[in-house]
Amino acid sequence: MGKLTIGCFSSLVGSTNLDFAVKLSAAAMEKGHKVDLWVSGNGTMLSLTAQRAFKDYSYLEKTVTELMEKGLNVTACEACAESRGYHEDHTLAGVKRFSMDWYLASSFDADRVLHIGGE
Amino acid sequence: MGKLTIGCFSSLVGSTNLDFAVKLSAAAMEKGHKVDLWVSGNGTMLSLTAQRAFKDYSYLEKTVTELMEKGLNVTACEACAESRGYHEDHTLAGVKRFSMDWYLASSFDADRVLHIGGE
Amino acid sequence: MKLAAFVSDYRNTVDTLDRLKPEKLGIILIQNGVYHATTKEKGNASPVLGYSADYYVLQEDLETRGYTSADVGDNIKVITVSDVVDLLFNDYDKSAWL
Amino acid sequence: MKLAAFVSDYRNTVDTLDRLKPEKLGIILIQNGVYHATTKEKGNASPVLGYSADYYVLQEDLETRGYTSADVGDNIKVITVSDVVDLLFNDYDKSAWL
Amino acid sequence: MATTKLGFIVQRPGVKSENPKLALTHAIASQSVEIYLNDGDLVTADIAFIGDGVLNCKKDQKPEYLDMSTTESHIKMSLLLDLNVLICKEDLERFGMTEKDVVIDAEEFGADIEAKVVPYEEINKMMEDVNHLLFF
Amino acid sequence: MATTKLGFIVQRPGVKSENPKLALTHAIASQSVEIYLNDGDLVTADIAFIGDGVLNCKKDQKPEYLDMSTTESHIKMSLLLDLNVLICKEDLERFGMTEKDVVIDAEEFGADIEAKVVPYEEINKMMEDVNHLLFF
Repeated sequence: MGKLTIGCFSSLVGSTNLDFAVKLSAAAMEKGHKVDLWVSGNGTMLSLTAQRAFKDYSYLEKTVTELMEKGLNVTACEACAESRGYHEDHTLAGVKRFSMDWYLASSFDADRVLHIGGE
Repeated sequence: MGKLTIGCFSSLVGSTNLDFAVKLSAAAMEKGHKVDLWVSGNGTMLSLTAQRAFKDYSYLEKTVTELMEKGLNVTACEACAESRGYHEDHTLAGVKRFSMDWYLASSFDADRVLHIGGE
Repeated sequence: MKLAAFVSDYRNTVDTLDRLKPEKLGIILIQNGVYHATTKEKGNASPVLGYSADYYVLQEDLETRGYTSADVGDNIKVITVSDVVDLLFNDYDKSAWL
Repeated sequence: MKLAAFVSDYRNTVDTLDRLKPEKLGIILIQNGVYHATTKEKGNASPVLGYSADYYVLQEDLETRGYTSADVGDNIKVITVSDVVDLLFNDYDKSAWL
Repeated sequence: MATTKLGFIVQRPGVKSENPKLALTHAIASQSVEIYLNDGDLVTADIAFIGDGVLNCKKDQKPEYLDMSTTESHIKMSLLLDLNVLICKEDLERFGMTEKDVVIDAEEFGADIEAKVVPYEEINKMMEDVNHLLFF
Repeated sequence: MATTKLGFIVQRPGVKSENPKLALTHAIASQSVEIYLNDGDLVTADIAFIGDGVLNCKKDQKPEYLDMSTTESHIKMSLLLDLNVLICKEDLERFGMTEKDVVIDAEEFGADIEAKVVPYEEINKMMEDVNHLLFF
């Protein structure tokens, strides 16, 4: 079994890139792979707690919490989060916040890296 | 002098559409126009308080606060904000939160509407 | 109608400009739309400059990207945000952000 | 290299696919990229289908948009997210999200 | 007693981007705007799908994968609320699609009106006729 | 003692989108990654600008209008930190640009190396050579 590092830079609500990143994480974990998920840029939106579920918007808080209980490693870019006003005290339990070098360190021993950047 | 209603749906950090919307608001107010600014979608990011100013990211909190003191009317889409985890208690002082009909009501007596939607 | 169309990207994902047929059309190049004014590809000007329209480009968005008004053709008017307000109120009655 | 390229938009703003010359190329159509698999324009298939590559399309993104595997040509393999994991680990060594 | 007419123009495909859905939810909000207005004042919303935007009108969209409402259901809701929904005929033809491929009615919800597949010329007329345009 | 090589490929113009700048800040983070690694282990970052991405390399970008750092200054910082910065020659030529139009050195910061304008073929070699690709 291998290690997959996913970086996602797009927002939770407004784009479905994060939905895909989370689904891919779940599918990889189900096959026994270890998964690190780095969220940066607008993707740091995933790290905010107390998002409200509405039928018109993406909602991943519950899924991500369950996946973290099963071992998914989620880290948000601290500067990207702070610049948006997402502070430590509103961060979803279990999500870590580090500098960008965390993503590179995760890639160091990853077998595969999927970087969802563009746009 | 007229009334300009601006709707902006793009995020503060990650796109410069909101920067433009705020600059346009300031320029219109300087000419004596009344300006309503509606933020929806990822644009609701403008309504979050305590954003940190870094040189790598857009930062509008100070400018918007000053413009609101001069009469700029800023309203965020409540559902768009809530779905993202932006709640009342983290809202920038002076920014209102209403349903989408507020935007349409603002357009009712606007002389001009600039809707910054796409993407 | 008199329509002010804002082009804010270099690669447009919509072909709406092709269909708009207002009595008067203004095309305002802002943000990454300014590249249509500054940049030729293989010697050819951007097709966005090929409409029957009055053209404007935002000075600060030019300079932010490393260009000046000298990089822009005479057929494109270099304007400020303050000018955008006047265009919206005085010269056009509707606007379209494409 | 063996490269898996993800196409997630219908109107691509980059021409990177034209330049990539890996030993083996897989193109995975997801999100709005699935329209390349389902939709012809003026009777012509999307140019994105014209590369020398193995093609995949994500079933759930098809169905979310009102299509089924029946709307997709035989040269495109309909896959699940679970299959994407296997493609990444077993068939390709690098990936590119365009 | 005055009426302000808004034209919502959807130019892009949805799902990946929330913009087309926001166009529909904002247009639907024209039905509740009276609380802000004087008696008899109105805001109307016409909706037109042009270019790649017509792909939002495809029938049989499945909500379950993203666990989110579809643009199809929002178009039906718009019809139920008697909004004028226009779909560009030339763009459907460009994609080899016909009326059969797109959402036309919302009978199951009890809607009285249907979406109209019309030549672009009619959408152009709507754009001339409204007070303000909102491009999505 | 192992080295993992990352290739950062910038395909789009910046400013309006923060993505090219995030490419550079992430690449620069390769200089501080050791705190997470064992002694002697390394992560290297090569940066290539291709397609419209080369527009990020235009000289004389002014930061004052948006009150934000420019991609120009981030490229200079990358050079100061000895990162390998490649700019696609064919794409510059396509836009009628030459080495004179783009950021090549960061002498004023004391950088020892320069950005290299190279044929796409060399960027392709870099892409083959690295362990993982990150497209922006």
